[in-house]
Amino acid sequence: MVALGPAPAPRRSAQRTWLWGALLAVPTAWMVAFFVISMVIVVLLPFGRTTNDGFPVFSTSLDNYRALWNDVYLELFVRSVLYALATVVLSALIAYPTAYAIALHGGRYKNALIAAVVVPFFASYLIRMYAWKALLSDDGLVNSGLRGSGLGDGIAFLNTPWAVIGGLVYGFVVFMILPIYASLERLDVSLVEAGKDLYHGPVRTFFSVTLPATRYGLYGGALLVFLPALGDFVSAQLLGGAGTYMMGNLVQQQFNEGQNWPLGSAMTVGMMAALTALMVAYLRATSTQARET
Amino acid sequence: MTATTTASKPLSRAGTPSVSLRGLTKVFGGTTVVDHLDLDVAGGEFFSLLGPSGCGKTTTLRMIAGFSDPTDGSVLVGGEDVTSTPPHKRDVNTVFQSYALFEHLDVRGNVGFGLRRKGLDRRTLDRRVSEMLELVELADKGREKPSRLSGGQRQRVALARALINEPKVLLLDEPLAALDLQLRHAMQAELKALQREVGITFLFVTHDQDEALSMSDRVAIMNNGVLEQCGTPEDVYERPTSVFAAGFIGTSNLMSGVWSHGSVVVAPSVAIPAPAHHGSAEGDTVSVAVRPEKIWLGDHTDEMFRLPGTIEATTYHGATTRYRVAIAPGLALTVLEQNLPRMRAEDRWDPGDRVEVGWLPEHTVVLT
Amino acid sequence: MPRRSLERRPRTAVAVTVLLFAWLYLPILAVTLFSFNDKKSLSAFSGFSLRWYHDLAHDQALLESLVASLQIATLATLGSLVLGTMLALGLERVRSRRGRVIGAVTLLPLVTPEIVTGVAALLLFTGIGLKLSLTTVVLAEITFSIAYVTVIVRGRLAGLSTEVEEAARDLGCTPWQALRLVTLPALVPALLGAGLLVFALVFDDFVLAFFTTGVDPQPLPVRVYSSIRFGVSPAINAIGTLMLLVSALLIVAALVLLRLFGRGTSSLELITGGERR
Amino acid sequence: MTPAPGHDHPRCTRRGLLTGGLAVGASLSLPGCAYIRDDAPTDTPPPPSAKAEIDGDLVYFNWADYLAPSVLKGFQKEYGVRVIESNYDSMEGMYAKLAAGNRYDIVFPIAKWVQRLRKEGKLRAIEPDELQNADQVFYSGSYFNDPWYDEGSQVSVPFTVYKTGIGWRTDKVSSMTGSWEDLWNEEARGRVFTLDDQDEALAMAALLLGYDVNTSKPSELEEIKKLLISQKQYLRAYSSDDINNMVAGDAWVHHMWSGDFLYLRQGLAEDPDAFDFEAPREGVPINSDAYAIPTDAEHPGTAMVFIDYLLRPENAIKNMNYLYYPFPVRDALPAFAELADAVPACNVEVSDLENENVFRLLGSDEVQRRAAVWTEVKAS
Repeated sequence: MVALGPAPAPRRSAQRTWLWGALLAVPTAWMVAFFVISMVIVVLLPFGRTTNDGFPVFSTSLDNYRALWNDVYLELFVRSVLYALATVVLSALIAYPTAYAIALHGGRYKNALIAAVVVPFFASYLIRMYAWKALLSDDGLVNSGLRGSGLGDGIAFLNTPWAVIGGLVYGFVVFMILPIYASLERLDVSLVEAGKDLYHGPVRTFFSVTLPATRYGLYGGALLVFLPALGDFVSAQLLGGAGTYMMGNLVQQQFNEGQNWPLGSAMTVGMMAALTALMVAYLRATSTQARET
Repeated sequence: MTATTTASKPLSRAGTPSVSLRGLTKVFGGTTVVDHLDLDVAGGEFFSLLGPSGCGKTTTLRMIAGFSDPTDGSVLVGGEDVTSTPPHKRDVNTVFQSYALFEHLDVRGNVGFGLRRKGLDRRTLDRRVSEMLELVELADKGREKPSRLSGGQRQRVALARALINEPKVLLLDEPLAALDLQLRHAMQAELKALQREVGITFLFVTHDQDEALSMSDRVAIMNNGVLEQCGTPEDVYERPTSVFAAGFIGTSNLMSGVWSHGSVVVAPSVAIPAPAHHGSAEGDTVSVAVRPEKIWLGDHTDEMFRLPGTIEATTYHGATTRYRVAIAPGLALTVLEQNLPRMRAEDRWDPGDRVEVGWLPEHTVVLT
Repeated sequence: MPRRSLERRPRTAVAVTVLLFAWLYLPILAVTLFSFNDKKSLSAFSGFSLRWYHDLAHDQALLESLVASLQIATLATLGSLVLGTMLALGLERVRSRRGRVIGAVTLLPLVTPEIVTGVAALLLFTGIGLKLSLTTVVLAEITFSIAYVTVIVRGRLAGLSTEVEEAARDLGCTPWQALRLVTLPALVPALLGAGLLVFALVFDDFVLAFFTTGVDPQPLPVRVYSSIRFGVSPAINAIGTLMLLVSALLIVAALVLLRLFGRGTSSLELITGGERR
Repeated sequence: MTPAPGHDHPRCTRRGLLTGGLAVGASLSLPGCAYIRDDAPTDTPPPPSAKAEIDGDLVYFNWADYLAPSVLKGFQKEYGVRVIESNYDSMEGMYAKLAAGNRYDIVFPIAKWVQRLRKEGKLRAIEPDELQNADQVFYSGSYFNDPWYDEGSQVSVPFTVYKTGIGWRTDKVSSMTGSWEDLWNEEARGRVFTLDDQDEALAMAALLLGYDVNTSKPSELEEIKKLLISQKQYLRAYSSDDINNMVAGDAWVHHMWSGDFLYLRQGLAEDPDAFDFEAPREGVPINSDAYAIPTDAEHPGTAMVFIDYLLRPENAIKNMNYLYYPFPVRDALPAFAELADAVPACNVEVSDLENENVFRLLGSDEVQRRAAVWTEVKAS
C-alpha cells in the first residue's frame, strides 16, 4: 500500500557473497528485537492482570479482551472511525485543490510552494496546536477579530468535535497533499487539453479526465491520513470537549492515569485489529476498482 | 554443433590462448542462456562476440569477468582456471556498456582506481595515469568530474580505467552502443588503433555486425546460447555455415530446396547448381544463400549461372540501387547494384522489365 | 523540457491554497510574534521584548530538555542511518522470498499508528527491565526511523546501476571495498537527505518520546506537552520559535539536497513513501 | 545515551513470553522479566533517614512549574549543585516512572500516594532532627506530626495544602448556589469544565450524592457514573488546565483547585473581581502534597538539604507568592492569609485538614472499579 520507492529487479544478478546476507541480518535482528517482539508482548499482556502494587504481570485471564466488548467502547470506536473518515474527506477537499493549483499552475515556483506546504509539518505539531488553542479560544485573537468587525458574538470553536477533526486535518493534511501532488505532477497535460475538446468545459473535464487519472494519489493519501488520525490522542486531548474522546485517548489513559496496562494493551490490540480489518477492506475495494478500470 | 569444430581450430598466432572457455553453461531459472560453449581467444587478438540481444553473449562476458557463476563448465584466463575466482582477483578488466564511471571521483581518480587498489606508490601512479590519459587524449580533463564529459569522453575514461591495469584480456560490453552514429564510427577506428598499440587481447561484445566485421581479427556468431560460427570476418561473411549466420550478417537471398544431381531445386523451374557439400545426400532439404551484391543483372560471363526474371520493385539508395527480381512464382531475389559513375537514372531497370540474373557458382553457399 | 501550465487559473483551487497557507502559517506567526511580547498574553501584543528568550536562557530544565532532544535526534539519526542503509542494501541485493518478507516487516512501522508503536516499546522496555531513559527513547526512535532511511536509500539504490559496483570489483575491490569506496559515496546525497529528515522528525516527535522517556531530562516535545496541559510559561513561545526555525531549516536543507542530487528519489516520494503503480 | 549493542534481553524475553503466555496458572519466576513475578511484599519498614548533607546533584521529580524558579535557583547557588528536573502530569505517571526503576532524589506525592509508596517500601525515612527548620511544620500540636497518610510522620514532610471547589466568572454567571450543583448551572451550559482527574471528578459527584469521596461500592459508583454522564450536556470539556480555560474565556464555571484560582485572580486577571470561588456546602476534598525521598534515591543527603531549604519561611513565602498555594510553614502562614484575603474561600487553614474528605489509599480492585467508571464517563 504504502509500498515505498521503486524496486525493479536488477538487470543482472551480482555474484553472491556473505556480505549482503550480513547486511540484511543486523537490521533484521534489530527489527525483530525491538518491533516484532514488542508487538507480541502487546498481544500477550492483555491475558495478564495488574498486581496489588500496580505491576502488570502475565496471566491467562480473558477479562481484558472481554472488557473491550462494551457499548461505551463500541460507540467510542465508531466515533473515532467517523472522526478519522471526516478527517480524510476534509483533507482531500483541502489537499486536492491545493495540489492542483501548485502542480498545474505553480509555474517555476512549484517546488518552493510545495516545500512551503511541507515545512510547517515538521515544526512542532504541539506548539502549533497550542497556538491554535490560544487563537481560537472564546476570548482569543480570532474571536476578538470577529467581535471587533461586528461579525456576531464570537464562536465557541474549541472543545467541539469539529475542533478535534480540525486538529487532525491540521496535523495530517500534508500526507494527502503530497501523494496527490505527485500524481498530478505525472499527469499528462495534453490529456486534459484533449479532454477539454472532448467534453467541453473544465468541470466535466476534471471529473472525467483529471480526477480518474490521479485517483491513486488520492487513495494513497486517504490511507496515510486515516491511519495516524485514528490513533491520535493529542488533538482530542488539547482541542476536544467532554464527548470527543477517541481510541488513542482511551489507550493513553490506561497507561497513564488508569494504571491498567493489560487493559490498555487489549485496547491497543483492538485498535490494531480494527485498523487491519479496515485496511483489508480498503485494499480489496481499491484493487477491485483498479482491475475494473 | 558445427561451431565447436571451427571454433577450436589451431590459431596461427598460437601460444597459450588468452581466454579459453570449456563447456561453459549458464542456466537461469530453467532457461539455458549459454549452452556448452567452447572457445579460445589468442593472445593479442581482437575478438568479437556477435549476436542478437538475448543470445547469451553478455552473459558469457560476465562469466569471464566473474560477475556471474557458470552453471557448468570452466573459464581459463592465460591458461589458468579462474572459474571460482572472484572478479577482483581475475586478470581481466571490463568496459561496461553504461561505462559505470564513479561519479564521485574525477577523471584521474577513476583512471587510477585499479592501480590504487594494487597499492602503487603515489608517484608511479600519477605518472601512469598521466600516460594513460595522454594515450586516450584526455590529458586536459584529469580534474573534471565524469558528469561534465561528453559521451565519447566518458567512453575513453572507461577504457583508460580498464587498460591502465594491463589486464590479460579486456572485456568490452557493447561500449559503443550509447554513442551516435558518427561518433561511433570514429571511436571504432580509435579503438582498433588503441588495441594495436597496447597489444592487449580484446574480447568485444556487440550486436552490430558492421562493427564486428570492421574491427575484429576474428568474429564468433552466437545465437540462443550456442556458437553458430567462428572465423575471420571474411570467413563468416563470405562463407556462412548456417542459415542463422547467413541471415544475421549482411543480407542474403536465402532459399530452401532439395538436393538433386549437383543442384538445389528451389522451385519447380529453378535448379541452382551448387558445389558439393559434405554430408548431404540426394533428396535432402538444404538451404542456399546468395549475397545480393554478387548477383549481376547484365554483363554476364560464361561461367555464371543465369536465370530469367522480372523486376518487381526498384529502390534507389544513393550509392546503390536495390531490385526485387521475381524468378519463379512466389520466389524473388534481392539484387544490389552499385550506382557507378557511368550510370544514369534512365539506365536503371523499372518494375515490369524482363531481365536475366546471373552469379558465379562459387558464390552459391549451401547451408544446412 | 519544462512542462506547460494550463492557461486558465482555477480560482477555487487558488483560493483554497491561499486559505491553507494562512491556516498553516497563522499560528506560526502568532507564536513567533508573541515570543517577543512583553506580557504573558497570546491575544494582545503590548510591546516588543526579549524577556521570554531571557527566561528561556535561564530556564535550566527547558534548556536541558532542548539538549536532550538534540542528543536523541542526533543518535537516532546516526543509528537509523546505519541500520536503514544496511537494510536497504541487503534488501536490494538479496532477492529472495525471505528478503521480501523482511522488507514488508521493516515497513510496518510506517503504517502503524504511533501510539501503538509507543505502547509496544514501553511494554518491551519495561518487560526486559531496561530502565526508561534517553536510551530507551533513542532505541524506540531508531526502530521507528529505520523505515524512512530504508525507503529513501532504496530509491537512490534503484537508480544506481549495479554496473558501478561491478566495475569496482572488476578493478580489484572486494565486495566490501566496492561498497565502501563506490556505493556508499554514491549514496551520500540520499543519506544526507534521509538524515536531515529523520533528525527533524525525531526532534519533533512527541508520542514515542512520551511513552519511552524516563528520569533524564525529558525530551522537549514531552515537556511542551506537560506545559500545555497545565498552563503555559510564555518561554514556550520562545522555544517554539526556535524549534520552528531549526526544523524548517533542516527540512529545507533536506529538500534542496534531495532535489540537487537525489535523482532516484524525489523529495515527495521520500515523505509519502512514493506511489505504487 | 548510546544505544547499547548486543542487548542481553531477547532470549530471556522470548522464553518469558512463551511461558508467560502459555503456562496455565503457573507463575514461573524468571529473574529480569518484569511481567513474570510475584506480588511485591508490603509493609516493610522504611530504610533509615539520610543525613542532611550534600552528596551530589539533585534529581528532582515534580509537576511542571510547581516551585518558584527563584527558589530553585537560590538552592543551586547556595549549595553549588545542579537540579536535574523531570516532570509528571499525573500521580499515576509519577508512580509508573518510580515503579519502572527510575531513580529520583525527591518526589512530591499527594497524601494518599505517600501512603501507598510508604506501604510498598518505596520511601526512605526522613528524620526531623536532621532538619534545622523541622519546627516550622512539626511543632507541638501540629496536624502533621501524625497525619493519616503517614503514621508518625516517618517518610514525609508537608509541602502544600489545598482544597477543590468551583471558580466562576461573576460577569457571566449570576445564579451560583454554593452547591456542587453549580457545575450543572443552566446559565453556563456548555461552558462548564470538570477537572480531568479521576479522584476529583468522582469525589465531586459522591459529595453531591452524599457518599464517601473514596467510595468503591458498585451501586454507589453506578449512581456516580450516571450523575457524571448527566453532567456532560452542561460540560464543555474535562480539563486540568483550569487557569488557562478561565483566562481564555472558554470556561464560565470551572471545577478547580483553590491555589489555581488564587493564582488566576491575583496573578493573571486584568479584572480580579470578575472571578470568584466557592467551597460547596456538601463538603470539599481537602488535600495535601508532601516531600518524600524514594528508597533508591542516589543523593538522599542533597534531598534532605533541599527539604530543609524549602522549609525556611522566606522560601515558603517566595513559593506561595509564585504558586498561590499555602505552605503549612508556621512563620509563613500569615503571609498566605493576606494573599487570600479577598477570597476567604480559598484559604486553607490547617484545621481544615481535620476533615474526612481526603483521598485515601484503596485496594487494587477498588482502584480498578473506580478507574473503569471514570474511563466510561470520559468515553461516553
